[in-house]
Amino acid sequence: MLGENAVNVAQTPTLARSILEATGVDVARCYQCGKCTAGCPMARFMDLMPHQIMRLVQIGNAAAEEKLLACAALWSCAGCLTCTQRCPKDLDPAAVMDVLRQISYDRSKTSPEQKKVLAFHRAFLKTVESDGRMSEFSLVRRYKMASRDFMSDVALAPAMFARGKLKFAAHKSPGRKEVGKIFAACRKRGGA
Amino acid sequence: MEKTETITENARTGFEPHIIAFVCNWCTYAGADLAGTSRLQYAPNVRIIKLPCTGRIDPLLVLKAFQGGADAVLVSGCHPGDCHYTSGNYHARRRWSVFGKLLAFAGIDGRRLYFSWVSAAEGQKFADLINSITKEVHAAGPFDRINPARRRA
Amino acid sequence: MKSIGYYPGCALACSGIELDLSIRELSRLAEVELCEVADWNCCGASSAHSTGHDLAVALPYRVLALAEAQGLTEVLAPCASCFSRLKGTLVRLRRNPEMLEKMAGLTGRPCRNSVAVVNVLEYLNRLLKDGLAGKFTAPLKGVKVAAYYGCLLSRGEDIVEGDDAENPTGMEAAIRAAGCEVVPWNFATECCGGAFSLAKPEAVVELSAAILGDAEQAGAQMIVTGCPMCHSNLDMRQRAMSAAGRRTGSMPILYLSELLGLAAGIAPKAIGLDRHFTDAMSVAGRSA
Amino acid sequence: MARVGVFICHCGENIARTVDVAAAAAAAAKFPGVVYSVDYKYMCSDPGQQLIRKAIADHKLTGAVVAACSPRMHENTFRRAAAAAGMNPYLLEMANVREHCAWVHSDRAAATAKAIDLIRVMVEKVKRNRSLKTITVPVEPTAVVIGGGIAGIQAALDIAAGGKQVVLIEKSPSLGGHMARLSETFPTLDCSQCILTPRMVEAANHPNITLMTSSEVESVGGFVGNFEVTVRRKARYVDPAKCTGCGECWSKCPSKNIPSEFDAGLSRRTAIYRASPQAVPNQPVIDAQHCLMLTKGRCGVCAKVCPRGAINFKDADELVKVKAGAIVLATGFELWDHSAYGEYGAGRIADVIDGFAFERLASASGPTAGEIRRPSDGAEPKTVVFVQCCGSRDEKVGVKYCSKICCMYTAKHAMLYAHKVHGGRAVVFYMDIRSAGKGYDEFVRRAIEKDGAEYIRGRVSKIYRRADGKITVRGTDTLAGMPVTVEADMVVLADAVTPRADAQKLARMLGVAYDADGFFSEAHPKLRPVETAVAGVYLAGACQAPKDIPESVSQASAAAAKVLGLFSKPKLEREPIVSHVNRITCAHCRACINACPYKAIEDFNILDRSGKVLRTVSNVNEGLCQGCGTCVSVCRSKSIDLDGFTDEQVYLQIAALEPVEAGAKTEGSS
Repeated sequence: MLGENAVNVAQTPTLARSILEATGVDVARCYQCGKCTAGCPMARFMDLMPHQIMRLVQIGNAAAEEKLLACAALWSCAGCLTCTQRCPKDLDPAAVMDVLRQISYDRSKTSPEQKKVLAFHRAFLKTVESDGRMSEFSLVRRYKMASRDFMSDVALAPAMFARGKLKFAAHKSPGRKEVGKIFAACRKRGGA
Repeated sequence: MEKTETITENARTGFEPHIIAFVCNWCTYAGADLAGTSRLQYAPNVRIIKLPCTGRIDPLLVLKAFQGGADAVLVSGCHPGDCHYTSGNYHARRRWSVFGKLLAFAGIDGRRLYFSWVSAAEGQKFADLINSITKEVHAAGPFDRINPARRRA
Repeated sequence: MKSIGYYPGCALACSGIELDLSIRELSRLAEVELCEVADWNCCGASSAHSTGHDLAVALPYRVLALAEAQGLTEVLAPCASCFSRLKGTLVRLRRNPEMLEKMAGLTGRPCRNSVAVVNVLEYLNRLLKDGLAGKFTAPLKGVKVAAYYGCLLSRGEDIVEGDDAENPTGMEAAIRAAGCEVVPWNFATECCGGAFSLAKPEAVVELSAAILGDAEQAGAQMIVTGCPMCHSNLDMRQRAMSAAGRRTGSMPILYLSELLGLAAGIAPKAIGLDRHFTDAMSVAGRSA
Repeated sequence: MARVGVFICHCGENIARTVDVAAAAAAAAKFPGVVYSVDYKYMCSDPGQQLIRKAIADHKLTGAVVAACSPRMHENTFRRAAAAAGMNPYLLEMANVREHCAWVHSDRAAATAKAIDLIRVMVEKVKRNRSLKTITVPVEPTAVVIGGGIAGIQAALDIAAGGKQVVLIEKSPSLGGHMARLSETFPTLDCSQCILTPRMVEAANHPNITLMTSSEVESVGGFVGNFEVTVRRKARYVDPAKCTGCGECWSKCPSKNIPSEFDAGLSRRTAIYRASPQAVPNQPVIDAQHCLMLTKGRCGVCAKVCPRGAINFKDADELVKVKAGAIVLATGFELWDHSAYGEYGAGRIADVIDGFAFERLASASGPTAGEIRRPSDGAEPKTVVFVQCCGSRDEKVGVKYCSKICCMYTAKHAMLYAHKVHGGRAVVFYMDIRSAGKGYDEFVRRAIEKDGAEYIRGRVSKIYRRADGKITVRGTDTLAGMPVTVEADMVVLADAVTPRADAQKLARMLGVAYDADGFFSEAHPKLRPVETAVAGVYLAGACQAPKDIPESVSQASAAAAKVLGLFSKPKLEREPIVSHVNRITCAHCRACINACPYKAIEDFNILDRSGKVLRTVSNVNEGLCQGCGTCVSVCRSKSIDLDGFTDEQVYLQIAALEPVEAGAKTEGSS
C-alpha cells in the first residue's frame, strides 16, 4: 500500500491525495456540517477548526497548504476520535489530522509556537530510541532542555518522586540496541 | 481446487459464458429494467428471453437452451405469493422439483440451472445475480456435454 | 493455573504504578499467572504516531512479534494507550498483509500476527466471570462512583469492541460487584487532554476540571478509570485546577482494578492507594 | 415469406454511447427475413415514428422490431405508429437495448454484440406473431384509497366529486393522519385542524365514499380495472351503529395511563378511547392490549355504563373483499427514531423531543392547551434549541437524503415559540436552509428577522442533561469558525422523514417498486410522477418521498385525475395475449383446466349434426384468460399454445441465440 509512507516529497502529491492513500479518507466527501468541530474537546485551543482543516484540504491550492501545514491546530489534536466517531459522512478527521501532522513534520513546516509539542514528541522518541523504553524522568529532562520550559510543573516533581511515580534511574530494556536499529531503519525510509 | 484450475485455463482460452435467462414479464423483467434505470453495471453474458410468467416456462425450453449451447440457464420470476397471475409461479415450482432428475438423465449438471426470484423492486439483486452466475460459470468452464462439436479453446 | 501474557508498558513502571500493582494483586488472588513479554519495548504512544507512520507501527509490531515468539496467544495491556497502539497495529496488519512483511524486514523479526490483545476492562470482567467476585470480602457499600472511560476505552472502530461508543457500560458490572453504586453522568467518554499533560497543561487542566465538575454534579464520590493517562491528568492535576480557579475540593480517582482490590480486602498500600495525589486512602476507610 | 423491418434508436446518446448502432443496423440487415434495417437518433420522436410508418408502407413490412428502450416505456407509442401505417400493432415488437444493455454495460464491443443478439431474438419472435385484435374488459369504477391522511382524504374527495365510488382505508381508528396533529401550518400559520377537520367530516359523510377505519389491506389480486382487495377490518369492540360518542365509557375506564399516540406520549389516554376530540368517526375503540376485560377478563365498566349497549367484547377481525378498478397509495410517512443517536441522549432525555411533540405542545387542542411547557416538569422553557437534519443527510447512522420539510417546520416552531413565550430564546442549528416554495424563504427570514430566532450554521455533536436539569447542546458555528455551547431548557429534534415501516410489505403485494430508502417508486421521475409501473396503481403524498402539505394535496388531486381518466371509459382495452386449444389433438386430460389460475378453461363438446357429443375437449374463455401460459407448459399433447409466446416462437428465439461457433444454422439459413 503506497499510503504507508504518507508523503513522498520527491513528487509531492496534493494533500488530499496523500490523505486518501494513507487513510482511505476521501476529503472531497466532506459537506462541512461542522459536527467534528462541535464535538472537539480541543477546538477552543485551535487556530483552525477541524471542519476548516477539512475545507482547506478540499481547496488544496498553495495558499491553503501553507496555512494547513503551519497551523497550530494539527498539534492540538488529542486524537480522541470524537470527530471520527460522529462524522455523518463516515469520514475520519482524526486520521486526516495524523497525516497532515506527519507531512507538516516531514516538510518541517511546523509553526514555532508548536515547538513545545514537537519538543515533547522528540524528547519522548529520543528516550525510547536510546533506552527502548520511556521513563518519565529522562523524558521530562529531555523535554525541558528542548522546550526551554523549566518552570512549569516543578511543583509536581518532588511529589512524584515521593510517590515512586518518578525515578532517577532510566528504565532501559535489554534489547534497546535493536529498538535503536528500528528507529534508524524507519528514518531511512522517511517514515519517522 | 479443480475449480481454480479451470479458472486459470479459462483465463487463457478467453472463455465467455453464454447464459440464457427465462424471465417473467412482471417481476424479473421489470427488475432488470430497474437495474438499467439505476445504471447498475453487470456482466454482458446474459441474454434475456421474456415470457409472461414463469408458469409458461416449460422444462423442454431449458433443455433446448442447453442443447443450443447455453453454458447456464437462469429461470427467474416473481417472489412466491407475488405472482402477477396469482399462482403461475407455484405451478412452475412444482414442475421444477421433478425436473432435476430429467436434467441428470440428459447428462446436465443441475448446478448449471439457476432459479431465482427477482421482484420489480430488486434491480440491485438482479445485477448481483447476473454477476455471481457469470462468475460461477466462468469458473465451471464451458458446457459441451450435449453438443461435443462445440469444444472451444 | 490459568495464565496470560502481560505487557505493562512504560507508564506502569512510574506514573501508572498503582495500575500495575493492583492488576498483579488481583491476578494473584484470581490465580492467573501474568507472563511478562520478555524484553518488551515502548509502544511509541502518540509521539511515534504523531510524527512517523512506519515507526508508529514498527514499535508495537516488535512487541507482538516478541509475544508470539514467546508462545503467548493473548497479551494483557493494562495501559489504555498501549492497548490502543497494540490492538490498532494488530487490526491494521490483519487488513494489510504487505505491511506485515514490510515490518518483518524493518525489525528483523517475523510475525504471523497471531497474538490477541486484551484491555484492562476485558481482563477484569473476565476475572469476575471466573468467580473473582466470590472472593470479595470488603465491598464498598453505597459508594457513588462515576465510571470514566475516556477516549481509548470507548472509541476506535474494531479496537474497542462489544460496547456502545457513546454510552459504554463495560465497567458497571465490576463497580457494582465491588458494592458501589454507578451514577449516571455525561462526561464518561469526554477527553481529559490525554498526552498533552506536559505540552499543554492549561488544556489538560480545563478539560479534566470539566470532567470532575460533572461527576461532582452527578453526585459521584469518586471517579473510576482504566487509563493511566486519564488517571494522572485527573489525579495529579487537581491542585493545578484549584490554582487556576477551575474548581475547589478534591475527588479520589481510582483505577477500576484498585476498586476491586479494595473490595477483595487487599491492603491499600499493596495496590498503591497511598501513591495518589488525591486522598484515595479515605476510600479505603469506607470498605468494611 | 416474412418481411421484417428493424428500427434502432440512439436515444440521443443513451444507447449510441455504448452500443455501435450503425454496426447493429448493418448486422440486423443480414438476419433472415429482414428486408429493412435503419438506425435513428430519436425513434420515439415524430420524425422517428414517421420513418417507421413510411418504411412499413414502402417495404410492405409484415413485422417490425424497434430496438430502443424498455417496452414499458414506448411499446404503445410504436404500436400506435404501426397501426397508423395499417399494420396490425401486435406485429411490432421491441428489443430492450437501453435498460437491458446500453445502460448496464460499459464495454462497447460486448454491449454491441448483446444488442445484436437481443434484436435477432425479437426478429425471430415477430416473424411468427399473429395479427391480434385487442380484447376489451369491463372496468370496476370504484377506487380503493389506502391511507386516510391529508393525501388520501384529498384523493378520495376528488374521485368522489368525479362521481365515482371510493373505499377509503385507514389503519388507525380515525382519519386525519399526521396533519390532524399539527398546530399551525407554514407559511401562512393557519390552524391545521381548522382547515383539515371539515375535509375529514366531508370524506366521512360523502355518499360516494365508504370509510373503513381500523382497517388494513390484507392482500391484493387481479389487475388494472379489476383488482380484488382484501381488507382486514380490525376488531373495535364498539358497535358503530349503536355508539353515539357520548363519552360515558372513556370517562369511566379504569386503565387511564396509556401514553397517547396522538399527543406523542405527552398525555395519557384510557383503554377505550378516541384518538382526539376531533376524531372522525367520532366513536371510541378499545385498545385490546390495555383493556382489563380483554387481557384479564375482569372489568367491563364501559359495557356497564354504555347507555346504548354498544360495547361488544366478542368483536373480532373480519376480512372484507373490495372490487376496484384502481388503487391510490397514500400511506404517508413516519419519523426516524432518534434514539439511534447516542450522542443526543439516545432518546432517554425527557426534554429532548421530536417535532410532533412540539406540535402538540403548541396546539390549542394539545395536552398543554397551546402553552409551551417542557415534559419533565411542566416548566416554561426560556431557551429552546431546535436541531435540524436529525438523522437526515447522515449516511452513517441515519438516512442519506434530505427530509425536505424540516427547514420549514423548524422555522415555524421557532416562530410559534417566539409568539407564545415572550422573551424566550429560540436557537436553530441548521446545515443548509432549503426553503424553495411560494412564500417559504420569506417565512424563514421572518422567523430570523422579525421573531429573532438565532440561526447557527452547524451540526450538533452532543446533547446532555445536567444534574440541575439544564440541557447542554454542543454545536458549532461553521460560519464564525468556532464551537458553540447553548444551555437550553428544551430541545426539539427535527427527525428525518422515513417511509412507513410496513410500506414495503404493501408494495410487494401490489408489485409496486420502492427505492433504496423504502419510498414507493413512480413510473417516471419527471413525466409520470403519480403513476407506478403497475397499471392502475397511483401514488399520493409522502409515501413516495418527503413532502409538505401543499405538495401532498396537489399530488393527491393529480392521482385522482388519473383515476377518473381511467374510469372515464366503461371498458378497458387489454392485450389479446390468450391461449388457444388445438381441438384436433386435445386429449382432454384436463391438466390445463386444473392448472389455470383464472378458471378460464372449460369443457367443450364437439357435436355431430344430430347434436350428439362426438368428443369433449378443452376450450379457453378469452374474456377470462390473462395469458400467463401455465396451461401451455402443462399440456402433455402440446395441444394448447399462447399468442406471441408459442412453443415455436420461443424455440426459435433460443435457436437465435446459439453461439456462432455452434450455430452455423443461424448464419447458414440466411
